[in-house]
Amino acid sequence: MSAEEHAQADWEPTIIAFLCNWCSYAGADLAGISRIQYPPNVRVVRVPCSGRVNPLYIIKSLQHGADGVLVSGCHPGDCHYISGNYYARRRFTLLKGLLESVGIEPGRVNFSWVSAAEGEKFSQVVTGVVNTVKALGPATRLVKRG
Amino acid sequence: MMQNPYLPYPVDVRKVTLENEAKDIKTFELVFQEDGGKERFAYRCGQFAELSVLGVGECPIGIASSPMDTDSVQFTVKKVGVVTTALHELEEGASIGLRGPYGNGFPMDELEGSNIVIVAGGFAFTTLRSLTNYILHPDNRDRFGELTVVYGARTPGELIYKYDLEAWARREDIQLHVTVDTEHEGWDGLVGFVPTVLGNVAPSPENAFAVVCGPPVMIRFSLPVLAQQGFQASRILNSLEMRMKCGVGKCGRCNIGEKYVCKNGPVFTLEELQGLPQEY
Amino acid sequence: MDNRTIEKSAIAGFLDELLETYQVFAPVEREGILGFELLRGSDEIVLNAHNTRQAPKEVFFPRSETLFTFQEGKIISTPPAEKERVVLGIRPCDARSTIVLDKVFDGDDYQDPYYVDRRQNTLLIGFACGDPLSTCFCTAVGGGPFSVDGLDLLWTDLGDRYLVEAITERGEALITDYPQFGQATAQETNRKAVTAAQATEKVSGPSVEGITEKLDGMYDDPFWDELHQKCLGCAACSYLCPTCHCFDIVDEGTVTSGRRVRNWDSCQFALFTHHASGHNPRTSGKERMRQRVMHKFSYFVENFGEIACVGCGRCVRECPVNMDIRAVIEAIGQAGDGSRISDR
Amino acid sequence: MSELEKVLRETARRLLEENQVEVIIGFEQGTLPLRTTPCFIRDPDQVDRLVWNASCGNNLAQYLHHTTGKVGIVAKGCDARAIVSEIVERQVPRENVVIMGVPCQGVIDRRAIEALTDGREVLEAYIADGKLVLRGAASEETLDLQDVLDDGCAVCQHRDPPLYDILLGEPIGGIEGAAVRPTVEQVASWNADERWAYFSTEFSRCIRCYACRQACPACYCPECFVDQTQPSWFAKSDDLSDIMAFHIVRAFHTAGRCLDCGACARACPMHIDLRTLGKMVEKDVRELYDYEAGMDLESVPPLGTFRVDDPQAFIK
Repeated sequence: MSAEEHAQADWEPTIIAFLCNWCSYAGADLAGISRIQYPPNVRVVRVPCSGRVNPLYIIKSLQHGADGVLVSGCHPGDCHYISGNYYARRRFTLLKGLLESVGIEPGRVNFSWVSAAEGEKFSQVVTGVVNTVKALGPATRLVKRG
Repeated sequence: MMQNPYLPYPVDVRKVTLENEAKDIKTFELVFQEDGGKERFAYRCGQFAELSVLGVGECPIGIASSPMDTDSVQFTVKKVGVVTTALHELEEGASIGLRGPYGNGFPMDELEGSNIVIVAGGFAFTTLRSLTNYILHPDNRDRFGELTVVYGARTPGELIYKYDLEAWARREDIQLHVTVDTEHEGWDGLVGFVPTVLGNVAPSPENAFAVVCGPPVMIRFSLPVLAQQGFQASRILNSLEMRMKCGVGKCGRCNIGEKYVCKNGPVFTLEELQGLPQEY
Repeated sequence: MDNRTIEKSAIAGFLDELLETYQVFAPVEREGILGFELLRGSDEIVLNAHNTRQAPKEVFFPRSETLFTFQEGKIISTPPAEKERVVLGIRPCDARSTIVLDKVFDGDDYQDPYYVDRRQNTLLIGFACGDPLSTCFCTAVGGGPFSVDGLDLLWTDLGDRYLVEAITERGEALITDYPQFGQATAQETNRKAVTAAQATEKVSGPSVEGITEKLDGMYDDPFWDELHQKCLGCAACSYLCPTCHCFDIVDEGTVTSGRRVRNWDSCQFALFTHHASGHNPRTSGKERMRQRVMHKFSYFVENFGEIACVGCGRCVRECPVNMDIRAVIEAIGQAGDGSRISDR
Repeated sequence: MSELEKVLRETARRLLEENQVEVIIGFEQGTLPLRTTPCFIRDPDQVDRLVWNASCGNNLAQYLHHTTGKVGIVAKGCDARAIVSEIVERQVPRENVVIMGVPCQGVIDRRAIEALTDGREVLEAYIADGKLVLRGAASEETLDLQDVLDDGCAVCQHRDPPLYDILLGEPIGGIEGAAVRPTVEQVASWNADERWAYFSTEFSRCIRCYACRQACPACYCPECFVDQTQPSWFAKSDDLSDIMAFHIVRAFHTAGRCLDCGACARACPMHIDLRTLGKMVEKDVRELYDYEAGMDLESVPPLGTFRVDDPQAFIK
């Protein structure tokens, strides 16, 4: 392996995860107390609802050091605020399309529904996101230099 | 090599004093970290400086201490925007930046030998407090005539520099009139708006300068009172506030007509202001 | 100082040598836009274009520049000194703009170290405008297509060669250092005079005579109520303008590390004068448009004795709504009696 | 003067004389060849300043955000759709505008002319029989008008205003067999690397003059996210990351609202392709939520509503 490939192999991505307080954050918590293993690459930001996640947060994360972003909320129909995640879903759909249109690699920005009971699913989602982002390599686009 | 005007002097926040009940006004006592800093920062009453929190930004603040205070420079800051909020979060011992002093300051040569009437409202007392303390300094007091201060705030809790007000009240050589807008429990001082109190005090315009600083509404109603007393527009001084960035008349946002508030001001006579556009 | 010539075929050689010592800024087309760019090779230069889209003021006063960097509450560095520079192909209007900018950034009361350093280590080689555009109005504001104000050297296109005139000693020293310059004949110098006369004749524009005095009494004129209506409040005019110089100072990064940056700013932006308290002395497009016009033709003249417009025509060509500064100047000439623009 | 211009002036005069409106916003002759300029007419005797031709490229609906009182406005398809959006978004009261709809044959793209004339200055220009005649100092050339129209106009589906109070001229319908603009099709066919290379090159020219935002009828926030300081979302320098962030977020903020009118791109002094990204978002909106902005007063903007069964294949 070349030095570069070595560096690449040692490289661990940083994932910013915006988790809704009522479902996904509780799901992550459950994964923790149930001792379900998942990669330590995520930095969790707890938000009241997936509907609270302003797209600016996602773009700013990519600018300032996140190699990947995960936004996770309650399953459709389970939103603590009735419809927050339905509105969020439309927003994320368009945002994801927009980011891919501009050339941000699919896989940098991810979305999931994880309930408070789904510790196992949280672990799977995080593992999946980390693997996807590892395959993409460190973020280069939108990253602010200097 | 020419001096770089954008490099702030490093200063330590030696003391922070909370000034009002709403807890959004604090006075910061700053001391220079480098030898000679204080000398390089020699200032006059009525000037201002750019306070700088690295990583947050800069904001222009009037100098609240008197040039006679040799051990620190003081700034009284209301928490309003980004930088002032960051300043309010600082603890004693923190390190910030300071550049200046900027602006013309009060025309001290002209003020000397005159009676001085200070009219101030609310938080806008800062550079006038500097002037008051300067005049009251034992080395200077003889060089000025009578000193009258009319200062008011909405409530007793919003009066700033209470420690100074108490000290001044004990002196014979200052006519101090402190007022609040409405009756408050525990307040046994004057009640009424500044312009009204000013009218009652009725300072003589003879050989006098009036220096007015406060909220626009206070200024608007105080000026006719002064005019009625016979104060000439050329003997009424105002200090203006504007959004500023550079502090040296270059960045282009604080001008009123061809005058830059940061460079040609912030102190203008009413006569000068009457010759400028009403764009402030 | 005797005039020289340089053959067009020798320019590449001259540039190659020049690039060994200097950073050279010259008209270069990148991504379809002609601008004063740092020349990477002699073949990049575009010699026959009219003028660049953006003014070369960026060479001295960049759109964004680091004032200093900081770490953990301490200033750690200011930008290093730059290599000596040559601006090649600057037009006389833009060269005159350096005189305007010098008044601001290199005055008696204040010297801006960043700007002054760049100005002092930069030579300006001007290209005379033999073929001015219909939107050019340099002669109306005190300049001309062959003006030498601010230049070190003036080159005039004579077909297969340029006539090269040294304006300053620095300019003379530069051409003495390079072998590509030969003696000019009297005939060549005469040809330049003819071209200059023709080109100057071609430029027209509104008269600015008395405009400062006129504007002095026009602050409250109803003229401003209508003038601004179509203005979008963008900064296309200010940012393309060679003389506009307003700026903002902001910190980038965090309290742990970052830099203090000076960015261009524009009086046309609504938030330009917005106080933290929410108060704004220039509340609408009317006040902002008035400020821009007054600054260029009144306030600047009062402070520095010059009109802050060199007639390059960039704003005329690129304003998204065709707000034509020449028409504004003309309208000012007719205004001031309290009448409205639309009444005329 | 064309027949349409005659009707336009008569209508404007009547609206002003009958006090139905206080001001007419339209176009008048500009100071350069092929340039018109927006005008505000309050006096019926001034209506002869009004013109209508292929160089009326600004979207006048933008001015409604700053104009008070009752307004008569000249509206081509794009302008009328923008007005509909403004009414739907409660930015402009319906009763305050009298829409003088004008079917639009497309507007000229000055860039296309610049490219075709290769730096030769146009001193005079006129349009006759679908041809554009350009005169320079020593040249005259004739171009097909179609070749210099904004490339969005070449495939326009909404040349007639969907909402008007008075229609000037006859409806002309959308362009038949129209597809997506070639640029959009091409960019959409690229992979992520190619698209990033394209957009980052385009936006690298941005000088942050915000002409795009100011020209856009959908951008009316009193304080744009890019200007906010508490918090400061993006830096204001020339860093490409921040410039890209501005354009991406602006495209997102106009998602479901952008009409693809092209006013932004025509306003840009740096000739940046500002439309393609917006158009790609617009396509998503149309395909996913069956929505087109500015078509009628009853529809709810797609981000202001939802369906329980909205597509969500990408959500894990």
